[in-house]
Amino acid sequence: MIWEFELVLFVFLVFAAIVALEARNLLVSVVMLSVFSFSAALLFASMGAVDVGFTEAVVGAGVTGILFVIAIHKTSAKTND
Amino acid sequence: MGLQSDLIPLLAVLVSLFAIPLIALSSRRPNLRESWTFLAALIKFGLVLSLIPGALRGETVGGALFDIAPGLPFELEADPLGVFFALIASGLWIFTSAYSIGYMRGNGEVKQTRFFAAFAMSLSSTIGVAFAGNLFTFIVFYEILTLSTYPLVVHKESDAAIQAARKYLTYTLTAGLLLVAGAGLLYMETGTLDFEAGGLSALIDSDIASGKLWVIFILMFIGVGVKAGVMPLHSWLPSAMAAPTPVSSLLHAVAVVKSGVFGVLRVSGFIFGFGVLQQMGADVLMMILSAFTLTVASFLAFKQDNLKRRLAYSTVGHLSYIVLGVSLMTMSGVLGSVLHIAAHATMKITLFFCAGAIYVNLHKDSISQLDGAAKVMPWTFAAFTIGAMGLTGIPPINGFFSKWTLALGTIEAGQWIPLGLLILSGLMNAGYFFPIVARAYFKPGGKDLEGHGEANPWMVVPLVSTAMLSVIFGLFPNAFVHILDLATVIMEQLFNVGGDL
Amino acid sequence: MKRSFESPITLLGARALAPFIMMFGLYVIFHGHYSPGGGFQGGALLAASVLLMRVASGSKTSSLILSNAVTTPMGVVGVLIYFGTGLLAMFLGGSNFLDYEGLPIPGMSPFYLRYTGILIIEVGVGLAVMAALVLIYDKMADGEVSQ
Amino acid sequence: MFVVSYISISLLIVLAGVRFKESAQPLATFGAGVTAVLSLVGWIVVKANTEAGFPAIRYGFGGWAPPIGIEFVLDGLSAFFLMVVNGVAAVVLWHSAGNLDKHLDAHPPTFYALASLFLLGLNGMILTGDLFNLYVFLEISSLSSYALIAIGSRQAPLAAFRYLILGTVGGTLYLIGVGFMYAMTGTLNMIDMMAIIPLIAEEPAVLVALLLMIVGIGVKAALFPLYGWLPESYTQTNSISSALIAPIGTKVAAYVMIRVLLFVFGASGLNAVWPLSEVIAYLAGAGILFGSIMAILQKNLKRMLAFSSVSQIGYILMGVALMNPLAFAGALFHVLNHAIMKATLFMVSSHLERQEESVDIRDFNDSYRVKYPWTMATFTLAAISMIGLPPMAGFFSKWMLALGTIEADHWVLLGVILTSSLLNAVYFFGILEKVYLRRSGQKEASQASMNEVSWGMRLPALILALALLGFGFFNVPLLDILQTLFPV
Amino acid sequence: MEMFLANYAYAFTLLILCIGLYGMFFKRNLVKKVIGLSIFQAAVIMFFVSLASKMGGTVPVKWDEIPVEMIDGYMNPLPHTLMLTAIVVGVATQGVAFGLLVNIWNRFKTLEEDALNEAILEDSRD
Repeated sequence: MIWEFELVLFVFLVFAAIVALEARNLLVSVVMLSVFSFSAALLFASMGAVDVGFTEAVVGAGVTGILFVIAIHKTSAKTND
Repeated sequence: MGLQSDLIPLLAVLVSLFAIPLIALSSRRPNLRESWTFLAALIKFGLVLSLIPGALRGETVGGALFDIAPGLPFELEADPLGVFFALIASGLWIFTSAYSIGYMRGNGEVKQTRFFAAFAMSLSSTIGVAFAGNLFTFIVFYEILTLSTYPLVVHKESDAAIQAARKYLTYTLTAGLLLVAGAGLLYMETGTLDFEAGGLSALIDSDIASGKLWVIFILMFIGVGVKAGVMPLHSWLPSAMAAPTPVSSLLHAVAVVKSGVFGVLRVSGFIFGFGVLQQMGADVLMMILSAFTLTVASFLAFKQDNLKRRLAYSTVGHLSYIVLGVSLMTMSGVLGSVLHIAAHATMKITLFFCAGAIYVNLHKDSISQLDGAAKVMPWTFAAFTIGAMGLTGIPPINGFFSKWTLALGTIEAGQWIPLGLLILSGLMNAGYFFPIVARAYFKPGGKDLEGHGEANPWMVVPLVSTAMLSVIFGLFPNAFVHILDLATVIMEQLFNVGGDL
Repeated sequence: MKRSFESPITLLGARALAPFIMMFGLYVIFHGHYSPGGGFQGGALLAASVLLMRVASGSKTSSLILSNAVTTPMGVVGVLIYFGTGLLAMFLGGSNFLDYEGLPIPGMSPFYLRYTGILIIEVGVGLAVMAALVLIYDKMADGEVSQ
Repeated sequence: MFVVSYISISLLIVLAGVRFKESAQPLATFGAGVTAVLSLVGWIVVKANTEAGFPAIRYGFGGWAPPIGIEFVLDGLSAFFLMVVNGVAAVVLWHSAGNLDKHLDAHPPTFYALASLFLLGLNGMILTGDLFNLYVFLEISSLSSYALIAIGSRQAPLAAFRYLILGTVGGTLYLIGVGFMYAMTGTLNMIDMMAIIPLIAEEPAVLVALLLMIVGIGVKAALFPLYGWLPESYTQTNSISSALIAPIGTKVAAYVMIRVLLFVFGASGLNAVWPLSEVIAYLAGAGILFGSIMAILQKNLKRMLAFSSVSQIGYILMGVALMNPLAFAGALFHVLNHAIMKATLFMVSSHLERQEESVDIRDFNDSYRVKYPWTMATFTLAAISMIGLPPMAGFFSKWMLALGTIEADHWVLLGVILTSSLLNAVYFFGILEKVYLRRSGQKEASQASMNEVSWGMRLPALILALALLGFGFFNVPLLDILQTLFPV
Repeated sequence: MEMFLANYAYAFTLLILCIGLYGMFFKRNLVKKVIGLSIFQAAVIMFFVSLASKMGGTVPVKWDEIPVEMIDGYMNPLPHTLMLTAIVVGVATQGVAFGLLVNIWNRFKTLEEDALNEAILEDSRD
């Protein structure tokens, strides 16, 4: 529990979330979402929930990311908002 | 009384219910279908007749069958008042069955199977209303009655009929809901909804705030008052004349509207009790409304040219006689009401039968077209004249008798204004009925009457018989079915006195 | 997969990485009952390794690792292992559903029975999770999502 | 003890049944039927137990003691809901056999797998005694219902997607509420939590948790301002899904509402800080009126039924929020009635959709009477019950609810019940008029000939409609028991 | 400072929660909505994890230096296991959402809310 480290992670999380939502290119969004998930996983691990962090890293950053990419390729990567 | 006689009220309700599938199944063979109707009517009447001796002794037959809602049994009990009402309804059903055969075939109506089935259904529920042993059972049958009359009102399927049926449904469904609400309030206050002659003892003993009592009373009075055609709530009745005439005659002169006034009697005499109502001052409200109704309805009847509509307004007026009698809350007044239920039924059904016969035979429904019609349809107009005289209150027809008792009631109660209105309305009755008779008898008929004779015997025989009944009951009130005796027994129960009047 | 992201470098990287991820997944599954991890995480890791190959090399090559047709039965088998163990414990052991001590394996103390029971369950869960994730990917990639 | 295990087995039958690709429909129906029978057995056993004075049946998974392990609880309330849900589901699945060819472009095994999963989730929600586990089952049933809804018209996936977004928010809000409660009480078990709540009921965190949970479940139960997902979903989906989801989906959410509000928090816990039960009651009342009015305005039968669902759910939630045994029994009885009525009505709409390709009310005419005599008779019965006229079952639940409002002195709500009955009459009689009466400009009925659906479809609908009549006449034993279920 | 240390995690969690909600309700693109959903769920998981975390506690894995009886030495493992389930649920939700997305795209060829609404209006006009 190093709270300075957590604070930095939190700020990073917020930043990643906002970018993921505001990016015009959905691929950027997805990458930022993966970043978000990975930071969250780090945060979980640092908070002592090792297995949750572990799962979040595998699932949130890995599998979901891949699924997002596929979905976007199936549809369209551009958006106006 | 044994088990069998306890089941008679239930059987009386079920008979016409059983007839429905038979009617539906034999839709391809009209003769068979109508004989089912006849058979059911006869059996029903027989069952009701068998209850009379007991009722004359003041006994109540039947009882709770099972609980239909928690704490509320499904109760069919034939007490004298119930038997009285059931007697009228089932007795006149026989005549109506015969008449409707003539009318429906003579008029070439469509969907006759639906007509007869719905008719049987509404009779079932009318008898149910009559024999309901508590308010909840009453409501159940009351609502079924509403529903089963709907197809009858809408029978012609013209736009006017649909509008009328909508109006009918709106009025009666709203009324039913208010009745339910009132019953719910009462149930939460007293924990019972049983009918008890002279008023619920639980209600009389309890200390309900008078405001709440008023709310309950108003809800219930509107609930039953709509079907009884009390004035601001009456307007469905003239519209419902869009229905075929057998429907108007039996349901809108006997079954439906009478179940309304029957409900008024039940609510005021068997739920609240006259004592409580007088204490509340509710009798004044009822009196004002009914007195207003009978005067205004008579005025409105003048303006109608359509024969059935005129009869309908006359019905509205006469129903208010009954309500007025109840609101007097004296023995003669209520006795007059009860007798008028029977008297008005036989007379008004005659008049409606006549109107139907004229419509089928001459295709006329306006009074102004009736010039000289009596010459081609002598029997019909003879019956019509008897009915009209009875409603006006001319002896020896039974209408005189009941009106006389009502007038006695007003004197007994010291209510002079209602007495005056009663007399005035009697005169007005004469005023709007006799021109019809005079027109038919004394004006020369037009050319279009040529080639028409008397109506089909299926129609003439019933209408003459009901006219005869009016006369017979006027002369001998205790003939055949002891109408007067029954009414006396009811009075004894309601006012809790023994002996004669 | 109609459009694979084919490039020699990704393919090489994926091929180098996949076995290790898979190995790690197996490790996670089999050590789940006394260290962080377990059936779900392990299954997800296994799925990740398969998906990595799918993305990198296209379905033809990667179906050598795990064929499209196998996924559904595999998921079913996983679920059946899970419920089967639970029911076995319930019916033969006479105790509650999923009560591992009731497992009818002769010659094992209740302590080890619980170990074994959890392990079996974890394997079932791992199989099911891997199959389900790969299945989702396959369905989406084929454009067959018609639910 | 053994009853719960029976029920869990039956869940397994459901799950296993769908895995065999051939004959998915009979298997799914069989599974649901077995579950229905088992829940009936469970109901009887629970009844006997209650009479003998035993507490509810609790079943801990894996032999762990309840505070740590997950447990299933079978008491009177859950037994009742199990019976309703599984019974109706079994009939609906039976009915769906005749409709398969027309309405499922996806292959049947997938559909029935989803349907069974949906039922599994619902059963789990009803049986579980653990707030978190409830969330998991909630999501299982929701996920499968999203997928079920997505099968349908062109707009169906979009409706499902919107439902997914709203539903997930709802579920997640509920989860946050559970998190707060866990932080406050240190347990997730309902029975344990029930014991702790009176001690902490006035803490702001508990209030927050309560609000979150009400909103979360409210979304699923379509409580008035949160009903948004419901009409589109029910309208756009295929007729089998709508007949399956509409009657029981929201009912189970209502069950969760009852369980959480009345059993876990209890009247004192619920109203400790703010009079939340009043708020819910009035929201439900608003929902009743709003749903009825919107239903009158609809042109599409399915959408009309959907809005009518919004209003009927209002009755149930209002009965729950009035907090007295009469209204409670009325609400539970209405759960049963509405499940049956809605199933019947949606079955009828599926018959029409199948034969006429359209459920536009404006297209209804006199010829339907000749073409679909049985279907229309069924419709009439269900409609009369929906309006709440005796002796149909719908009247008695409204009667109990009305008594409940009087007991609680909520005159406005009594008025709402009465008014909405009239509004119901408006939209149902509008249809009946169109079908049974010939009006100018309509097709001649004489030109039409019988075009009824197969008996396999007619019969289930008819049986349900007649069940309404039966429950109407013999409601007292049931209502007596239901009144005793009210937590003191 | 104490106050901040005790509560900043919750504050950030709430912030992220709101960002997620914003994404779900105010973004007009359906994929963005799913991204919002993902963030939203991650925030909830974060909330539970920070509930369980304890100053001075260690990972809930048995460690010989701290005997099991010293409960304060470990964090509460129950929320962690619950969150594993929640993650699974989240993935499943997203899986279904993707399925729906692809389906919507196939039928409407757009994923923008406004365009979809227009298409629906056109449908109902027919």
